[in-house]
Amino acid sequence: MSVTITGAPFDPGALSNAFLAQSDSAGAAVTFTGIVRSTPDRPITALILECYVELAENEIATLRAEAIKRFALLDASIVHRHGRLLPGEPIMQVMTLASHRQAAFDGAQFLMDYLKTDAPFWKQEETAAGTEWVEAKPEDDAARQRWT
Amino acid sequence: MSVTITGAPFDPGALSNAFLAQSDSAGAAVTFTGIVRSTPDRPITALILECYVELAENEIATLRAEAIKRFALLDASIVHRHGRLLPGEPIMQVMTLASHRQAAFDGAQFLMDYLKTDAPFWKQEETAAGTEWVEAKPEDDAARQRWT
Amino acid sequence: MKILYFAWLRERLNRGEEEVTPPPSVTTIADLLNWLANQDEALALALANPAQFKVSLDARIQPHDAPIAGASTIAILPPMTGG
Amino acid sequence: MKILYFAWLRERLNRGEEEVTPPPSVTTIADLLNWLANQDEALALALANPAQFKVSLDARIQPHDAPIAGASTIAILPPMTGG
Repeated sequence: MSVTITGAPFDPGALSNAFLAQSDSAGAAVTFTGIVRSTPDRPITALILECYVELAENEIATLRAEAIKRFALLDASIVHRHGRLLPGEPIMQVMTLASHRQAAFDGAQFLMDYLKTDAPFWKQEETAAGTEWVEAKPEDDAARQRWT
Repeated sequence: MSVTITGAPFDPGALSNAFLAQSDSAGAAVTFTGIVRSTPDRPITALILECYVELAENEIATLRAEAIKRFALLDASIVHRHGRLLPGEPIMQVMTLASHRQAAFDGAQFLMDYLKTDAPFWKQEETAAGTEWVEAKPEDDAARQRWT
Repeated sequence: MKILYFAWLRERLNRGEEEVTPPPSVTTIADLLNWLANQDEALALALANPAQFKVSLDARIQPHDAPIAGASTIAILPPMTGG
Repeated sequence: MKILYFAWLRERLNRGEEEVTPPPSVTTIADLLNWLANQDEALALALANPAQFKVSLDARIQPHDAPIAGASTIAILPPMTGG
């Protein structure tokens, strides 16, 4: 389950526990969970994610290998959903395992920053008025740049 | 369950899920789990944590409030065990919830850096040869300093 | 070769994929984007700013100066918004 | 007032707590650490480097220049190693 692209819901805590179960000599685990957000000033009824699954699998596997090497991670796992998701549902989860906390944090942030700009997913917000493509954010490019 | 100091084992994934369940308008959750580490070059049979419980509750509640304010977190939760723990068992867990990922990551790192130096826990490593107090690390003080 | 279009690009073109046969002078991804933009008005509009698109050859992202020879599926990818 | 000792400090002193009655001239945490270090040899050795200890008054950490008046439980805390 190192890289999973799925149309089905997942259980964040169950995934974390499965990931932690193989944490023999690890001291630190970081989990990032992205959640569908609906706020009072911008209420949405759903978030629809389009995905090029084959490419996502390839790119995220490459990113994962790079993160493991760069931060000396003991393991890393990425799960990303596509399809139609409701507010409050988990969109994706990144998990890292390392001997020490800074590596686990850095690895998770590195993966998140790259996933935002380099993983072939496209979000559409569904509101009462219809659907609208989410625009790519310049600050996501900037966040990715800090690792280069 | 915002701050829990406990002598009993806890289920990391179940705690994450309970924390995520109240994530209405949040977009990002970060969980850090610290795990008892036993490595081939330094095998231990157990980690024994001494704690001044009343002080830990007060100090961690203060830290939590500070993190929430400083990083505009929607919520934060800290669980920390004491007593005798076996390799692979979770020692502690920090969870943060925010609108955006950077705040969730920063809040979790801030809490971890302060917990290392300002929460009244003392670790003892138990090996075949006996028990030994873990020394405080200068790099933990340095990590804390970056937030001041 | 097969071209795949995703997200708003797919919507604007009203198709997710199509078969194309560019002439031999089209050797790189950049050439292909330029050639496609000259195929019809919808493509011309949608691909007006080619630098914003990442492009994959057989499910691997490649730089715009990469040769397309041998690729059977080429995807044109608007700025991504995952994570 | 009650003094609590933790971790290796508790082990070195062979006690986790004790009742003490410092004279009125002992007004701050720093004064108290200095006064305790003069009570017996074990304390003198263990508290030789007072700056390394955090100290709490009634379960709140306070700076070494804080007055101890009114505190009923004072804990002397070796460098912490939690998290």
